Parts: sequence; structure tokens; C-alpha cells
Amino acid sequence: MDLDFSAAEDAFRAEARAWLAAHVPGTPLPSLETEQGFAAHRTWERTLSADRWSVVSWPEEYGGRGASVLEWLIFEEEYYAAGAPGRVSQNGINLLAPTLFEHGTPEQRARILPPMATGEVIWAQAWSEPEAGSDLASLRSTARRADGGWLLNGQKTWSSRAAFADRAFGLFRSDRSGVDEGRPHRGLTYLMFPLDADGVTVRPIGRLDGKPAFAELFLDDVFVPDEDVIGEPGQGWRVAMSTAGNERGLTLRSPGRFTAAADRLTRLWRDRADPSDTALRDRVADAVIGARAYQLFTYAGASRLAAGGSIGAESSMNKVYWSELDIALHETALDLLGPYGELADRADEAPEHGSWADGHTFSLAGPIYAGTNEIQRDIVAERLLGLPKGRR
Amino acid sequence: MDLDFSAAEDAFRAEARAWLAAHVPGTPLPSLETEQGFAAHRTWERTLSADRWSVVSWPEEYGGRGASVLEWLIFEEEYYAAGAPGRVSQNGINLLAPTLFEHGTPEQRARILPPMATGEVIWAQAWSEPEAGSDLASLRSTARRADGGWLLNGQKTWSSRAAFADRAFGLFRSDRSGVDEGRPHRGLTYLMFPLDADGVTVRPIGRLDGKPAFAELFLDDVFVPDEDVIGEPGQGWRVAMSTAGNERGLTLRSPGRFTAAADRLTRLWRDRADPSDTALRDRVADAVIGARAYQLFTYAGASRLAAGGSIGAESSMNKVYWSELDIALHETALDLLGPYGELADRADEAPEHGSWADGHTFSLAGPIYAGTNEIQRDIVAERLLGLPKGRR
Amino acid sequence: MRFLLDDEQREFARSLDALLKAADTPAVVRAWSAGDHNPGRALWGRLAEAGVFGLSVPEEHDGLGFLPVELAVAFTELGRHAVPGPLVETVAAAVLLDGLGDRHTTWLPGIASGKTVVTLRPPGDDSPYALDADMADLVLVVTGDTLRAAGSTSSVQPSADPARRLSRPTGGTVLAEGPHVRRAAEHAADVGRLATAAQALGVGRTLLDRTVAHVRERHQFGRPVGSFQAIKHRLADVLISLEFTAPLVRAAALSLASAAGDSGRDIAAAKAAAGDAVHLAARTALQCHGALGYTDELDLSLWIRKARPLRTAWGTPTACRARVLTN
Amino acid sequence: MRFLLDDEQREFARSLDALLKAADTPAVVRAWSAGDHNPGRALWGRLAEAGVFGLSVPEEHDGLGFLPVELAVAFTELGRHAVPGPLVETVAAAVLLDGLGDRHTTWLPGIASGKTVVTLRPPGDDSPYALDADMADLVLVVTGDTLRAAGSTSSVQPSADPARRLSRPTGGTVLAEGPHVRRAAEHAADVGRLATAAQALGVGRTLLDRTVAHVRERHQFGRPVGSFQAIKHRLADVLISLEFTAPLVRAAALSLASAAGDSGRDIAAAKAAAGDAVHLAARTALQCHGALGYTDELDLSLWIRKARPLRTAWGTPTACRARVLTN
Repeated sequence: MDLDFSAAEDAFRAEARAWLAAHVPGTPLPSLETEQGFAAHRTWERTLSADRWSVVSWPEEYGGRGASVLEWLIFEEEYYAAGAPGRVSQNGINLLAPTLFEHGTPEQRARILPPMATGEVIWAQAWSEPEAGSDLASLRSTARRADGGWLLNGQKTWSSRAAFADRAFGLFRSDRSGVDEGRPHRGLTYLMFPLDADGVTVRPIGRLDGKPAFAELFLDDVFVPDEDVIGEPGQGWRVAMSTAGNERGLTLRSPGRFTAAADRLTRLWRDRADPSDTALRDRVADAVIGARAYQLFTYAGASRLAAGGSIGAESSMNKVYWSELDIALHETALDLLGPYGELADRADEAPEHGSWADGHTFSLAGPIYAGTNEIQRDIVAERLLGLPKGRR
Repeated sequence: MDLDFSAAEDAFRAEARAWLAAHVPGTPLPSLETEQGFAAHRTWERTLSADRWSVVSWPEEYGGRGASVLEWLIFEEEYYAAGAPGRVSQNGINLLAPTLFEHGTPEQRARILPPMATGEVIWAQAWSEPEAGSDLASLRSTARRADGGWLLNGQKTWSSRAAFADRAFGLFRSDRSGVDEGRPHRGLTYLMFPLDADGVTVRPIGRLDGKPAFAELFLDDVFVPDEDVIGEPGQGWRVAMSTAGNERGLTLRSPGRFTAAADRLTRLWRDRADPSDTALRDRVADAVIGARAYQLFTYAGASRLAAGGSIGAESSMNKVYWSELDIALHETALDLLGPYGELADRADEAPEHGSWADGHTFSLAGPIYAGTNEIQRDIVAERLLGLPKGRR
Repeated sequence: MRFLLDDEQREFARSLDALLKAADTPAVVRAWSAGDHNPGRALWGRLAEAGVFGLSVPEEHDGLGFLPVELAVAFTELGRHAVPGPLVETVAAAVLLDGLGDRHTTWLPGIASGKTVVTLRPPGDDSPYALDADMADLVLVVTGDTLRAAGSTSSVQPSADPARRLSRPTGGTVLAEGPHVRRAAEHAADVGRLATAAQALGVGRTLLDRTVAHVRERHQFGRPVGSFQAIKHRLADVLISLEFTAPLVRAAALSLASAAGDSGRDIAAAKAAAGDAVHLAARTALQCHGALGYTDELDLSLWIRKARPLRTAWGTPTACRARVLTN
Repeated sequence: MRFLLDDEQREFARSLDALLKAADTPAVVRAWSAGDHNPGRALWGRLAEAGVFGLSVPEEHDGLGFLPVELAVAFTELGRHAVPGPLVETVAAAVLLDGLGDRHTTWLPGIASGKTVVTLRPPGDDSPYALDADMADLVLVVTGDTLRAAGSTSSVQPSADPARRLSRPTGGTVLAEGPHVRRAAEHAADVGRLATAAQALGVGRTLLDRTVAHVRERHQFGRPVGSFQAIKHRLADVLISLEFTAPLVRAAALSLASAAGDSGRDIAAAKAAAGDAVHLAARTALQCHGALGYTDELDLSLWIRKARPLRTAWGTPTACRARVLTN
């Protein structure tokens, strides 16, 4: 057992660090949940991809470096430690790309991945519907057979960054018989569509701080050609779920985000806090311990993957852990900041360019999206502890 | 609105305080969960009752003072502030007596209450059975008709202090038809029986610290005369429940216990804690705030009762609140005591005669007995918030 | 002892509730957040008519006398309806000005009538900001023994609750000086802290009510979300937290009214408990609403965003806890 | 990087588990608690044969070398089976004596072989007590720069965990003096703290395992208690807490083994997390077992009672957190 990096990994880290030091903007970009910030972050994606840092774990042919999981973790640590911008392409890179690698055709990969890597095409996810949040299988939006493709109808919501993105992917009901038989997971089809297509209406929705972080999508006979179906029609649930818990499931929240945030919190505490306030000190220490635990837990997972193992329901423990750590960490920072902790991120006087306020708002969504923490705890209890399913 | 006591109430408080100052033993009695301690506490009950302080809220004819709810609260505050011994008669006084006042016959009251008030007869409760803990309606012990009375059979458990007590009361199934119809609350009968009767076997059970705080009771054709049935046969559930949530439900844990404990904790903190440890200070403050909140909440309840109101499902909020307060308070004390916090109450060097260690052990049972806190939260959600029942 | 609101006090709460329900406060809040104070000023006037601002002004200055219990009742309703503006600050300022006596009391009739909106930097806090100074008629600043009326204010610094518009008072003239200023400011801070605790309690109540209504209606997996035990228990905990805070707030108000005992300690206890309760209520409301709760457009956000600022303002949780243990 | 136990380490854990399962440790604990050390001494010998006490003794003194990772593996198993005795203390004492070199190492072969049981007052703690000094062959006390072998001990002070028999070492002779004593004691304290964290983790694991088994079997209201969502979520939280503690313990052991970086900080982080995890596990186990869990006679109590002492011993939660932030 060891926690040592190889010489090649150390070299990879050094290269990433040097590149980031040379390229990360000196002042933070505007919030990526605003139009101006979105554009700035898109430009940053192009900068990243120009030197092949936007998708390090992808094969070289699609713009990556064929990095191992461990190298990817190293890159992420360096990325967030350098204070680099949030990733506006993350929905495509983390959710759609793994699916294309597993279920896409060579043509789809060649067509879709390179412009995703450069930020030329930015993807939004379109999973949820007004009546299908946690209960995703009860989707109602439909895909109807048409000549050479499908016609999409219905409504999607909580589509992250769809207000500014180019294309979206999601599940649509192409066959109702599963519903009638009480097997609603059946008959769903995984499709991709442009957000500026005929029949698509995008209505931005403000998050808690008012920024249009997501949108509602209204779909009215939106045509999608057959080439934009991923996997077999009717098999969308299986296609979507097959990549949810695998090693790329790690990518939802890499430990580097939290170790960097805990380091920043520690600096903030040293600089500004009353050292005799042990109540606050204990909370800062807990954030440091929690971030380190999450990093080490992930190293162990990466080691298991490297040894040929897999990651299954453990990803539910991950989700609960990082989302609650993220909130605790940011609440500690805001409490530490006293009266300045109240300021919105856009306030001129907000400490550290409003990053703590913005991070706090962002953190509050953590226990909700990607499967609420209630659902995750059910999964942990049932699949990892073997407790009876019950009706919850 | 006011929080003022009347001149008569102030006089009552002064009288109680003076009596307690003159009579409370200088060093604590041995633990009432031991044989020796049980005997010492029985003697203390006799001392209390000699001056009519054992059952202040009862009518004078049974040994009480006809005290109002508020006077009772005042007495309890003084009682615990004086560091007076735990009440070995509490099961009888708090659980059986209210039932007798509401459902007993005059003969039963005259026969049973006076020796309860003096500690001559100490009562144990016999509700739970091995397969009926939270799910009390699924009781299996039986009461079978016999000449002039009933024959009890079955097994009871978690019978508090039954190892040393004289008599017990509980519910027995006298008619199976309710069970067969899926209405298990029906057909139960409320009976009293001596613990030294033929056919009763008492097996003490040690609690976490080994003291025989409760016992299992094995009943083999134990004869109980008709005069020891309370209320109508078959109506036992209604009889037992009717006094569970009324004003005497307050008596389960009076606020005086917690305000006194919080005061002791504050003194301990001032005497022994590092004042710069704000993490600990915050916990001490929370115990003080919590005890005060519980006291005020109870005053409000007493005011509502005095104004002709009643207390229903609110008693479930009470239960959750005091039981969690009690644990937090004692854990804070043990943490404050550092290496001495580990000592068992019987250790010579245990601080304050082991009262914190004993209180901690005692507190750990709080969220379990008298309806687990899980059940109480279900009740709060369903009856006070109107959330749908569901199958939990 | 009758530790219950009397009929008149309950009627006062009911009438404020009715007034505020009819006022469509969510629209008022949204306008205020956007810098349009007109609907808020109009509502301010109606609240003054209902007596809210007279509760901290003596009768000789056209007020109703100093009535902390009624003040707590009123601020709980103001919190329940998310009313914007320097409500706590105006009431605390009235107490401060009244405490100074002399020509300072000339402001009081205007405060009672709702004509004059006053704000101040919370005395004793280390905040450099005064709430809504951009619209107030008078901005007060206490520094040690000195009271100033600010001459101007810095640009508005938006709070995480956009209805709270913060700025730094600067310059201005000295209105009073001496140890009596400090004493009056301490009293005003106690009143501000109590009003904030009551307001937080009201905010928490609405967060709970709206969430209960939501989880009864919202279905997932074929059943109401509110029938899941995890949701039930979280909401039960919020109710318990609020129900055990309410008597602390009432008792603190009584303590301030009677001027007996250590009312500062009682108020600190109420504020600490109310801060915890509203924070728990907001976290739970957000989680039980899921993504819906995370949106600006659902009115719930107007209450969610109040929780953290109210928990900190006029006495942080740790400052309040320290005060509880101060002899 | 391969942050997983290797085959040999896993096999070591499995063999200890098998040994301890066969040893009926609950009976051993109950005897130990009653002052009968014979079954415990016999088990001690078998653990020594399995190599447990050689893991902190250099090979030249008949040990296996200083192997912190294997030590953590072993102590997790010792915790899982609630093994009684001054296990942590003997291992820490070996490190202390080895660090002093010279004639002090004459004790080491006996420690490795299981013949010699040593205890000590945890250096750096403010506890006046040494664990199980009534049965140890050697009782060490470090005060500042001085190491003493205690001459006698006070009467046994029972802990809330009756298997932990505490007493005050008194009198005795000075064994060593000087700054090297302090340095060796600090190293020994780190080892003791790591072993305690690992032990706490093992205790937590058994608390969870036994509780899961119970709630699957126990029925109330016509269904398994473990099918209630409130119970499920509490147990999920315990699992999460333990699973995120385990890598901290492993990494702290590695850090100690490599002597690179700040192993003291890594060990403090592991201890703080393990203390929280075992405390949560014990509270949850008790609550999910109901009254059954509150009894002395259910073996579960043997683990429940360990939680609080292990959380405090060899570094309180707050001391460990302070250390995490020390540069």
C-alpha cells in the first residue's frame, strides 16, 4: 500500500501546474451563470483545449491526453488549487461523453466529441420534468417516430445552463407500453437536440441568487434525426444509467475542488479569524479533515479501478459526503466572515471576489441534484447494508 | 401575559424550599437502581410523605396537597434545585395514579393511593413484551377469566425497577377477536398484580452500567381478583391511553430536572472548564437555553390547562425535546470533565459522587422509552403538521 | 402566571396578518429588492397606522408606549410575511433617541406615524453596514460614546437577501456624546435583538407552513412526498425547534417589559434559539422543495434568503451564547 | 499509488478475525471486567503469536519491525472484537522504550512475545490514569523530560466501560531523563493515537454490523424495523461516517511509516474522525436496538461502552482538531 505518485505522474502534475500558473486568469471570470460569464468561460474552454487540458482523460484523437483516472485526479487537484475557472462544459464532459464512449457510434463520437472538447458546442442536460424529479422514471415527454428521425414533445426543466448552451441531451418516452405495465423505466429513448431548433422554447429560471443557472425547455414537434439517438430506441434508461456509477461517475465532484476550498478556508481562518474561537476552529478543522477524507476515499476508489475493480453504489456515499461537506465548508467561511458573510457575490465589497457567497449558493443545490441525498441514503441502506426495500 | 407567581405560589415555593433545605440528605443516596439504594429511596419517600410532599398534586384525602399544576411545577423546580433524591415511586405516581383518578373506583383509590404516597407499596409498570416494544398493541400476554377474577399468563419485559418493587400494572389480552380482525388495540384489559404472587418470576436485567434497572416478568397462571381490574375488561387500551397525553403527562419529566441540571452544568463549567474553549462554552449555553425553553414551554402548557385547554400531541414534542436535551447536557458535562468524564458513577474518584456518569447512563434511555423518538416524530408530523400517514 | 398572549395581543397579531396577506408582500419584496421602495413605503404607512411603530415610542411623543411583548408579536408577523425595510432598525432607533431625551425626541412622532424611516448601524455589532440607508430619512451611527447622523452613504452592497440593501454610513454631524449614549445604545441593541429574534421566528413559521403544504401536494413514486418518513421527521424537527423558540421570545419580551432580571441574557437566549430554528427551517424547506426551492421565482426564496442574515444580524449565534453565560 | 491493503495485509486481518472469532471475546471481556484477567492473558499470548505485539518492536529485539499499517490493521480487528487490555498502551510503550535505546530495550523481546504487558499514562494527555495498571508487568509514567516506572498504583477506578480498569500510578524509580524522553514520548503518543483511532474504527464497524443484523430480523408493526426510512437513513449515515474514516486511518499509518510529511497532523485527523464515527455508531446502535440495546446482558453493550472512552483517550476531539490546524 502506498500513496506515492510515479515519476511520470509527478511530471504530469508539474506540467499541469506550470501551464495553469501561466494561463489561469489573474482575476476570476464573471459568474458562469450569467451571459457575459458564460461567454468568458467558453473562451477559457478554448484556451484549455488548445493545449489539450480540457478533457485530459479522453483519448488523444478526441482532444484528450489519454490520462489515467489518477492523472485526472492530479489534474483536478492542480486545477482547483490554481483557482482556475469553473467548467462550463461539465455537463457534456461528465454526463454525455461517458455515454457516447460506451454506447455511441464511431460517427457520433467523431462528430460530437471534438467540438465539446473545445467549447465550441456546450451541452445542457434535459433529464427532469415538472412531475419527474427524484422519480425520474415517470417521464412524460415523448419521442414519436417520424420520417428519418423522431419528433419530440413535452416539457423539461432544471436544465442546467440551458439559457446559454447550444445543445441538450435527455430521455424521452418513445413507447408507452412500459408505463401501462407498471415498468416505467422501459420505452425511454436517449436523444440529443439543438436548443435553437424549430419548436424549442427556452425559458431561463433564476436560482436562489437570481442568476439564470437553469431553464425550462418547451418542446413542440422538435425534429431529431436518427443519427442523434444514442443506443437503441427504447433502451434509454439502461444507456443513461450504465455510466452513472462507473469510474467517470467520479467526475461529478472531484476531490480537488474540496481540498482547494479547504486550503482557502484555512488561509481565510489564519488571516481573519479570532484564533481563540475554538468553536470556529473546530469547524475549519472538520472541513480540512472532510476534504482530505474525500480525497483519500477517491484515491482508494481509483486504486480499485486500476486493479480491475468497479464502483457501484459507493457513489451514493460519495454524493452524500461531498454535498454535505461543501455546505458545511461554505457556511463556516460565511460565519467566519461575520458581517461580510452576508454580502451577495456581486457586491463590490464581497470578500475574495464573492467566491464564498457564490460557492455557498452553489453548494446549497448539492443535496438536491444528481439524485437527492434522501434517495442516495435509501440506496446506501438497501444496496450496501442490505436493508429491506420497503415503500420508503 | 405574565410570568409572575402569586403571593400564595411564592409562599408555597418558600415552604417547599425550607422543608427541602432541612430534609434533603447531605450526601446523595446510593443509586436507586441497586437494592440498597432502593431501600434508602423508599425511606426517603416516607420522609416526604410524612410532611405531605410526596404527591403534592393529589387531593388531601390521599396524602396530597391539592396543588395546582403550577404549584407542582414550582415544587419540582425546588426539589431538583435542592439536589433531592430521584423518585423511586414515580411509575406509580406518574402512570398508575392518573389512571386511577380517571378510571378507578373509589374503593381502588382508597386502597391503592395512600400506600403509594408513603412508599409502602412501590409500583412497577409492565407494558412491554419481547415482541411488543414500540408496537405495543401487539401484546401477547393473556388474562383468562377465572372464578372471581383472572389468570395471567405470558411474559413482560423492561419492567422498570421490578427487581425490587412490590406490585405491577399492565395490559393483558383478554379477548383475541380484536387481533383476528386486525384491530389489536381491542380486547386488552388493564390489571394490577403483586410481584410476589404465586406464578410470578422476576428476572432482573442490568442496564448499560450493569445496575438492575428493570426486569423480565414471567407469569404462569397468576390469579388477580376482579377488584384489581381498572376500568372495563377489554377496554384497557383506552384506559391506558386516556391519561397518556393529559396534563399529568407533564409529569414524565418535569422542567425542574433540567433547569437544575443546567445550573449544575453552568457551575461545573465556571469551576473547571477552560473559559477560552468557546466550543464547549456554546454547548453549555445551549443546555441552559434548552432547559429554559423547556421550562417556558411547560409554563405555557400549564397556562393553557388553567384556561381550560388541553394538551394532546404536543406531548410528543415534549418527549423528543427533553430526551435529546438530557443527552446533550450530560455529554457536555462528561466532555467538560475530560479524563474524569470516563469514570463510572461507582468510582471513588468520579466527580460529584458520580452524578454526571449516572445521569448520562440514565439519559441514554430517554429517546427509547415512553414511545421511541421515532414514533414521537411520526406523531408530530401526522397529528400536528397533518402530513399523510403512509406506512412510515 | 398566565404565559399566553391575551385576547388583545392575539387580535393584534390576527389583524396584522390580515393586513399583510392583503398587501401581497411578495410583490412588495421584489420591488424593494429592485430598488423600487414605493410599494414598501406605502405598506410602511399602513403598518404605522396599525400601531407597529408606535410600540417603541412613548405616548407623550404620539406613540403607544414601550410595549416589548406587542413588539415581538408584531415582528413575528412581519417575519411571517417577509416585509422588507429597516423595521428592526427604526424601532431600535426610536428606543435610542428616546433614551437620549432632549431634542432627540423630536424624531419620535414621525417614527410612530410612519412618516420617518430611520436606520442605524447595529450598535455593538462589528458590522460596518446600515440596512436600507439608501432610502432612510435618518441614518444613525453609534461609535463608543458618540452618536452621529450620517451625512451620506456608500453605494448599496447587496446582501444574499436582495431585499436587504446594505451600505456604509459616512460623515455627518455629531448628535450627542457621553456615557448616556452608550447606555441608550445598549438598550436599543437589546430591543433590536429581540425584534430580530421575533422576525426570525416568523420567517421560520412561514418556511415550515409552505413546506408542509408543498409536501402534501407534491407526489413522487406515486405518493405524497410528505408521506416519506425522512421528510416527516425533518419537518417534525423544524416544528419542535420553532415551538420551543417561541416561548423564549415571549419571555424575553416580558423580561424587557418588566425591566426585572437580566433581560439582556433572556434576549440573547431567544436570539440564539431563533437563529438556529430559522436556519434549520430554511435548510429543510429548501431540501423538501427540491430544485423548486432553489429558484428565485418561487416565493419561498424570499424567506429562505432571510434565514442566514437574520441569524447573524444584531448578535451572532456565538455572541448570543456567550452573553447567556455572562453573569 | 495503490491505496489499498495488499494481499498479505488483508490476509493478516482475516487471520486475526478468525482467531478472535474463535476466542469468544465477549466472555473474555466480561471476565476481564470482573477482574479475572486469565482468559485475557491467554488471548494476549495468542495475539502475540499472531504477531500483533511485534509490530512495534524492531527485529533486533525479536519483533517484526515498526509497521504502522499492519498495526492499524491489527487494531481495527481488536476493536471489532472488543478485545480488552492495555493493547494500545503496550504498543505505545514499546515505541517509547525503543526510542530511548540503551538498556530500556531489554523489555522489548518480552513485549513482542506477549510475555510482558506494559501500560502507561498517555503522554501529553491530562489524564492521571493508566489503563489496567493493576495487571500490567510494567507501568510507565512520563512527566516532562522524565520517565518513571511506577512503584504502585491506586485502587482501580472503574470506567463507564468496565473492561477499562483505570488507576493512578504512584511512586517508583526514574528510568530515564532528558529531552530524548520527551521526543520518544511524543512519538509513542502518535502511535498510541493511531492505534486508538484504528480500534475505534473497528468498534464502530461491529456496532454497525450488529445493528444491521438486528433491524433486519426485528419486526414491529408487521415489518422489519430496518425497512423504516428513518432507521435506514441513520444507518446509512453511520456507514458513510465509517467508510470515510477508514482511509484517514490508513493514510495516517502510511504517513507514520514513511516518516515523511506531518504524520502528527494526519494521525490527529484520523483520530478526530474515528471518534466522531464511533460515537455516532454507538448512539445509533443503541437507538435502533431500543431497550435491548440498553442492557448489559446483550453483548452489544461491550462495544457501545467503548465508544466514549476511545473518543477521548489519547487525544480529545478538540485537541485533535487543534492539531490538524497546527503548522
